[in-house]
Amino acid sequence: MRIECCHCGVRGHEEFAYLGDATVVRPAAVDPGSPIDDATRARWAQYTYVRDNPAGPHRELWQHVWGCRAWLVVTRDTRTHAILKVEPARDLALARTADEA
Amino acid sequence: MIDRTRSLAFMFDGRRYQGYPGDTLASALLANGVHLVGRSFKYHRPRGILTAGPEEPNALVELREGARREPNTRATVAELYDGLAATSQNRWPSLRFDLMAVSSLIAPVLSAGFYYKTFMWPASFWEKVYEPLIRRAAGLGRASGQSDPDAYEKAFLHCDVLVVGGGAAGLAAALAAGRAGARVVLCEEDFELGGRLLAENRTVGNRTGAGWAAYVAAELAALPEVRILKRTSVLATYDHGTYAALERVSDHLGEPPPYQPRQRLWRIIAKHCVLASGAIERPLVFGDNDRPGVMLASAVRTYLNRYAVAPGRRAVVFATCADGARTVADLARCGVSVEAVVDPRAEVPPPMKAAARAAGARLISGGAVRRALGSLRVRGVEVRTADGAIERIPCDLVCVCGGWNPSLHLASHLGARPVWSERLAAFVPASLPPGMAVAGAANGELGLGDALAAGARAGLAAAADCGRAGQSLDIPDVEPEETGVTPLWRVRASRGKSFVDLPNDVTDDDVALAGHEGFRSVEHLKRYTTLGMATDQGKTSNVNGLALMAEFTAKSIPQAGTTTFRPPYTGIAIGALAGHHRGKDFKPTRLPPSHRWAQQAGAVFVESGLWLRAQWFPRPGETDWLESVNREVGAVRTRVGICDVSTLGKIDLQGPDAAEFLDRLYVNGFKSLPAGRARYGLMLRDDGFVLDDGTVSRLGDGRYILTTTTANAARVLQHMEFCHQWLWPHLDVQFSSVSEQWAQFSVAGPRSRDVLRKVVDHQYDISNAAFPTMAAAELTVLGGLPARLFRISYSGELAYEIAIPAGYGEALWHGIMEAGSAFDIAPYGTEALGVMRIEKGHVAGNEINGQTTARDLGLGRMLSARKDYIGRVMSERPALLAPDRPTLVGLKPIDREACLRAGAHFVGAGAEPTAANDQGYMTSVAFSPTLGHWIGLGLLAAGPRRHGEHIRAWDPVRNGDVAVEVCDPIFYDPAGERLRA
Amino acid sequence: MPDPAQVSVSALDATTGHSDHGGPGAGVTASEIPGAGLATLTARKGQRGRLADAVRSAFGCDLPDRPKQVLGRGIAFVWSAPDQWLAHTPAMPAGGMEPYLRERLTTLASIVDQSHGRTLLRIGGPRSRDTLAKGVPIDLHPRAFQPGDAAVTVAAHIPVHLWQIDASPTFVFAVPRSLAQSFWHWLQASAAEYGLDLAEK
Amino acid sequence: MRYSILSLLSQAVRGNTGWKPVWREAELKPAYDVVIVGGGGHGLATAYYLAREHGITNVAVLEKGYLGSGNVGRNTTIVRSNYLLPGNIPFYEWSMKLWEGLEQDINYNAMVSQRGVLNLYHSDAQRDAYARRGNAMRMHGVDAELLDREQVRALAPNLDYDNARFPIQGGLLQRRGGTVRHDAVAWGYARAADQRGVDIVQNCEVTGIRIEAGRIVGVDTAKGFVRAGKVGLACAGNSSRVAALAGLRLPIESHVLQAFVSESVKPLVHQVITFGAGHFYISQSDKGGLVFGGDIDGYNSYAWRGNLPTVEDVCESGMALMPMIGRLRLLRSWGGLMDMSMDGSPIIDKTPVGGLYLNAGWCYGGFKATPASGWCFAHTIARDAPHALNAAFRLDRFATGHLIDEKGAGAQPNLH
Ligand SMILES: Cc1cc2nc3c(=O)[nH]c(=O)nc-3n(C[C@H](O)[C@H](O)[C@H](O)COP(=O)(O)OP(=O)(O)OC[C@H]3O[C@@H](n4cnc5c(N)ncnc54)[C@H](O)[C@@H]3O)c2cc1C
Ligand SMILES: NC(=O)c1ccc[n+]([C@@H]2O[C@H](COP(=O)([O-])OP(=O)(O)OC[C@H]3O[C@@H](n4cnc5c(N)ncnc54)[C@H](O)[C@@H]3O)[C@@H](O)[C@H]2O)c1
Ligand SMILES: Cc1cc2nc3c(=O)[nH]c(=O)nc-3n(C[C@H](O)[C@H](O)[C@H](O)COP(=O)(O)O)c2cc1C
Ligand SMILES: [Zn+2]
Repeated sequence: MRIECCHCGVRGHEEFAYLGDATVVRPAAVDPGSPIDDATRARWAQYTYVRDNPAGPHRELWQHVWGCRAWLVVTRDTRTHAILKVEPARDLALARTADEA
Repeated sequence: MIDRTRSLAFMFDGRRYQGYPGDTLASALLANGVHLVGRSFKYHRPRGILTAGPEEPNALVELREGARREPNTRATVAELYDGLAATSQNRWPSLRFDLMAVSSLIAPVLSAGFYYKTFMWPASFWEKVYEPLIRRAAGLGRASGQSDPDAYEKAFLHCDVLVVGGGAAGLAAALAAGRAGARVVLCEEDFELGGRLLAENRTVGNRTGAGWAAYVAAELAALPEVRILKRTSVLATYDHGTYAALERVSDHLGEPPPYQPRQRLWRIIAKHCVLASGAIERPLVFGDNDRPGVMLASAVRTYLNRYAVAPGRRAVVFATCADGARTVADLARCGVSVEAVVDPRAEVPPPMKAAARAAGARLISGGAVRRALGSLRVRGVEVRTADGAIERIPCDLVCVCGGWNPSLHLASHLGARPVWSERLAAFVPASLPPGMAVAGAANGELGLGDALAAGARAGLAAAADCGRAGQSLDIPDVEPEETGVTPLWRVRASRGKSFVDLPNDVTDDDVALAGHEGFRSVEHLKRYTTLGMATDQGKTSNVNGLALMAEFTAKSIPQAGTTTFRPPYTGIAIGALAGHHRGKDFKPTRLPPSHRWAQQAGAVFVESGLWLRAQWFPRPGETDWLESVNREVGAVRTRVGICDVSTLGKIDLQGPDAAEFLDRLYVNGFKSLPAGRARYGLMLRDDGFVLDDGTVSRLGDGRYILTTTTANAARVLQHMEFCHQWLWPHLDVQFSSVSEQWAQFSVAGPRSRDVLRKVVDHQYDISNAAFPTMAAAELTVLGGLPARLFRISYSGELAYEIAIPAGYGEALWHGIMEAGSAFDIAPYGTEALGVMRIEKGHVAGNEINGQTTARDLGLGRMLSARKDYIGRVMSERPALLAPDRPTLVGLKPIDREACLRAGAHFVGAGAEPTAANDQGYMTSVAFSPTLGHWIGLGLLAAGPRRHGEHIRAWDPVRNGDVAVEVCDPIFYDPAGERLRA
Repeated sequence: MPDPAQVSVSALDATTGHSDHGGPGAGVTASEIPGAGLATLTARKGQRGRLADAVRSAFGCDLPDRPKQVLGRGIAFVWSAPDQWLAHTPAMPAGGMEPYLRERLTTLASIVDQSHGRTLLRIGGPRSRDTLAKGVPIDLHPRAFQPGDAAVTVAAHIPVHLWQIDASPTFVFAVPRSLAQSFWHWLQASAAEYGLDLAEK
Repeated sequence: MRYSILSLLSQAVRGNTGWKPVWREAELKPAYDVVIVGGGGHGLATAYYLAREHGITNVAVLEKGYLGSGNVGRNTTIVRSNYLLPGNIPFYEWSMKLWEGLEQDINYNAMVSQRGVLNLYHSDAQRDAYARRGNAMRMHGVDAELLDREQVRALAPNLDYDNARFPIQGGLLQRRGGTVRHDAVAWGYARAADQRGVDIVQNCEVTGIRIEAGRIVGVDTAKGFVRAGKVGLACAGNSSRVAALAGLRLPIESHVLQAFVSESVKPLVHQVITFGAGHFYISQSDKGGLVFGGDIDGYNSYAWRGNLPTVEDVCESGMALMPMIGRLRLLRSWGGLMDMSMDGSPIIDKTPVGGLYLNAGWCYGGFKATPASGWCFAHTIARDAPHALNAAFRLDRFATGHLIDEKGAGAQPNLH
């Protein structure tokens, strides 16, 4: 595959490291004082282990690890490998966490 | 195209022959009257030469000798060179007389898949008797079994337009795109450009076909942005315009010239691709159609027209398509008598009639060859005439043409299925990979004129799409030709064996049997009969095979469909896919700053990851490694030693939110870490298991220096980047690896301070009071060189880690050795380092193995309750909190002489070593010269509660079974006075 | 204080002389660039704009926001990642890279000395592109890559940061110090057929 | 018809016209006691053992393509039980035992070849890790030997012992490990199940799973609706998609694993050998082809095909291990869909849906598991409870922390 890094241009996918599903939502941090209940544990287990694994468009995290080291969110069709969109993960994360900041 | 001025000597099966430059081994053998070239896979039938190209199923030989021997080499593509030596395969004792041929006698028993039905009794016989027999009988050529002496190379090639194939269509495409100024790469598998133009007796405009090809080649060669790669097969299509191509740089020579590789693998990245790979002719399925002398009509024309070789004297032409006429004409022109033209069509088209008449050949319309006669070479054919009469016609050459199959492999590698064309009675490409166009015979445009026009169109369009508009080529006119075909999938009521797949000896009966037993899908047909699975991948047999299956199962051919097309298009040497990266160059080698010194000091080195590290430094007189390592440990424990620890990952972290970032990253807190101090830290993965450990030092200017283990350096940096960019983007931190920038040496031992005093510039006070344990400072050494000093001890002694810009590393090392000579300083390697960390009960890679939690490692107390951190929630899962989880302990042999081994499993003292009694295992061991016996660390169920207990360390794979005492993992100076001294 | 230039040693064993080769003359020339100052410059959060201004006034050049190398007064900046550059001076400034840059750029960026972390190689000659193509995956053809262009990539399994400094062509490769010897070994093997000239250091 | 040398001879004289289809082309019935989704090794073995061990014969195996079109038809045929963790060893050893008696059991020659599986080590740490594994195997009564460099050389003389970047130090050998002819496993189980009355229906994709009141009622297929008392999913690389039809999300990603075969040559490689310093393993098929593979391609995919860098990586490792293969030609490459689970170990369990059972997460190692997987899945379906042998392969282990992570790679499938 050839992936277009938002910063470096098109590169062979072997320059990138794959992490996987970018759609899983990380549960909110648990306040250290309170004990961890089953519901919390279940939420984290879902986040850590369970995936949609779709056949079709898939939003996934890649890092241009042998290049600029930017993390990217790549939308890719898992049936054809066609790449539909590439976005810098950090920009998306900033938008997502604007409130936290 | 053959240069008769110079002759080349070559050998086949030990006999000497002569050929000429421009010959292939096949054409040269034919010129020398050699038609018997090999033996078949299963029945060991005599086999000759069927084709003149890469699709050759039969003429496979062992090329070259010794370590360079290449089994299964197609004689039809092997270029002749002076001194070439080839040997026939799969026969014993000789090619003409092959005892294994008896297998034909029991052929009926050896029907498709017979081996699934027998060889089952007794079970033990399979490995001992049956399988060895089958393996020896199977297989074709012999590998050399020796290391390949030649070099290979890989290279990248970027272009606008990749043209696959240098025949009429490909040349036209390259010319159109090249003239437009596009960056063009033209790959031609053959050693000459021209494709069928070299093989056919025809004209293009006012030139011969070959002449036109040469003329275009010359113009292409002159275009600056056009690159012509001959002897280069495009092997595979991959995603997003990536293609793999193999250039046979030196295969046409005895051996590669100096500094040249044998072959070069090109990874071609192309915006567009014009697939002009031509078409492959189909043989016909009739009795004993495998006899040497039965040859594709197109191949016969190639040998006549290109190589000036007559593959026989008396020919019979058995044709179902237009090429029959061309073949008859060429044969006659070259003085080969055409005994008969057998055309199954009742209504034979006029050109064929004319050709036969002109050649004075008898035309048998509506007839069919039901059998080829002869064994080591055809002697004649048995023909069934339209009225059913059987006639024998003597001949020594049978030219067969059953129509053409476009070479569409590269169009289908991404999964697209070709579609059936009734007009051509062949599959043609349908949907194409993005950026690919197909032109010429590869697209079913069989006529020369059509091929030229289609090629030019495709080349022009591709260039235009890359922003290089050009003018359309004016196509020289060529005489029109008829390209019709009336398919004949097999000759019914044949005599003898009718082969569909020659190399794997698959007959029409086998296809029928497969259908009969339920293997009706073409994929089942292939797997059950092995049709299409040999070295030629069924280039000449697949379509005949699936057509027969369609017939037997009363399906249409498109319903039957094709099998899956897979790379590579033709076989590629595995060495070429490895290129430069073999032997010592398999992976690059990382060298730490003290490497040169260590080499001169005669160190023994060990690979750790990509690094090469000094394992120990033997001294004259020392006889075994343990002696050296004990001495090195002794030196550190009693005096002082120095060890290169530059391989640790080092990360420079800055920014206002640095402390917050660290707090979330590590399980323990860092907000409270004051400047000038270091702290040990532990990181978890999201799933709660330990990721890595290391130290964090806060320097004067408020920046932090993190160290990681050598093994996890890359993974930790990646993890931090993930956290920073994806989880906590709003934190104002910046970090980058400084692993390469800083050499770092551990100076350890009671005298280490004395040594460093002489190295560190005097204005800096490194006294115990001023610079206590876990102190960190930026300072200068050796009169002004910038350095960093950390009072960190891995060995448990008074110890420091001193860092300096890597270029000064050697200087600092020498400086320390010099300053240390007064104290008899000793360099020590990874072994001694390991011994001392075990004596101190520090965990390392053997314990932090991705399967252990902080609690398992006795580090539970580090888990902060005052903050959140990565992995916290998942580390609290019930199974990970279970009190009986294997947990870190120390172990000593009861018999102090006994030796411990990592990997041994623990069982209770009296208990049997069974799965039920498995209580953990030994993670690390060392001989402790300090204690005078072996010691170990291990993970033992409920370990911490069992100190003092005696258990077994069971190690059957090394015949070990040692009684050990469970103890605290810290064997040496548990109170830690020495390092605070 | 000892002269650091004297104390500092190259990561490469032999980089001078003429390595034997197949072709006649030298198709490729290569040499190490010793003694340069290098530092990683990373903009603090939200400070990219002000950092650019500071760079402009201090060095008279614009920080590139794409993979490029720009020349300023006595310094060059090579883009290496979003909001991150490799600052490159021909010689190590007195007092070292970090003080030199921090003095001019204050706390607008995190600054990390890398002068010893990278081995700089100058690679040129008529066949340099053919040689580099044996490991460098990116397109160095003049239509695709020009003087002033830069890239971070991996060649023959070795991470490299490279930029082109003239059209002859000449490229500069920044290679991690510990891997420099392996990179050099690959370069020699790849250039052998064209002839490799190792200019004096 | 029973297969034997006699049947071969008698057929030979009849011109091989008397052979029966290896399995019937069954018509889909409206209802079955058990419907197995997936006509791969595991699905077919499950059907066979349902009939043989539990007398449940009103069973259909529904296969969306041709029988064995999935991973059973494209794997590198290695069978072994050299596992590390308690959850795995007894299961895979049971599988090995079933392999050892399989051919006589199903009267089909699957060419079970116990030629030995040799895992090489190149460092002390790797040696100790293999010792740990070998000892664990021995504790479970599984054969394992730790060899030093010279013992390895004696077994496999033409590896690179002189010029290696990562010198071979020794290896872990399981002599009972080896290879099995992949396709024959599917065909043999199909034949044996068919003879016990199981309906095998090809080209019958399951497109829906019908659930009423939390209990399975049947499946929609390309050939219409089929009522089913129980449904077992054995869809390997397609597990997530099929489970989704029942509203289930799984701890699984689908990744491509490639494999390769060389042109066939006379006997050259006599064991299964795995390289310890790179991704490469190899054996030689009885036809003579060197069958080899390496790492998965590394990203989610349903494309059934691989990429070039992985091919190069595998061949670089191959040349580093055995430079004698340099001149042999790679003949064909292909890919299959791995159901990569999050801890690298499988799942054989009930699901939250009554009467719906799951068999998945086999990663690149499920071929060797075929007999035991079928055997245990059949038990789990028949008894509505897991057998002790598959008790560890629970679906809820990720939440409870009872992971079976042989590699310690964590929740990242492409690292397993
Ligand atoms: C290249 C490669 C090499 C491997 N090497 C080894 C090895 O050496 N040793 C080893 O132990 N393992 C190996 N494996 C893994 C092993 O092949 C698999 O784990 C195992 O085959 C999976 O079980 P299965 O046979 O049932 O899967 P499959 O054969 O894939 O069976 C699943 C079936 O389900 C069908 N299906 C899917 N969805 C539906 C639907 N909706 N309706 C109907 N049917 C459906 C599929 O068509 C398929 O036929 C390898 C795998 C690959 C790809
Ligand atoms: N009249 C007929 O029935 C008939 C049938 C077939 C072909 N032809 C003739 O064939 C020619 C068609 O021209 P064309 O250019 O389409 O086909 P071609 O056969 O002339 O050229 C195809 C070329 O592609 C090369 N090639 C194939 N696969 C390759 C690969 N993977 N990598 C690199 N090179 C590869 C071949 O070596 C060959 O030189 C015309 O001369 C036409 O007259 C005629
Ligand atoms: C163990 C094994 C051996 C194989 N040997 C050959 C072979 O000798 N020739 C061949 O063409 N293909 C061989 N194949 C590959 C198959 O042709 C086919 O590519 C593979 O089963 C995947 O199917 P597909 O390519 O139709 O998707 C072999 C496959 C396996 C699993
Ligand atoms: Zn990038």
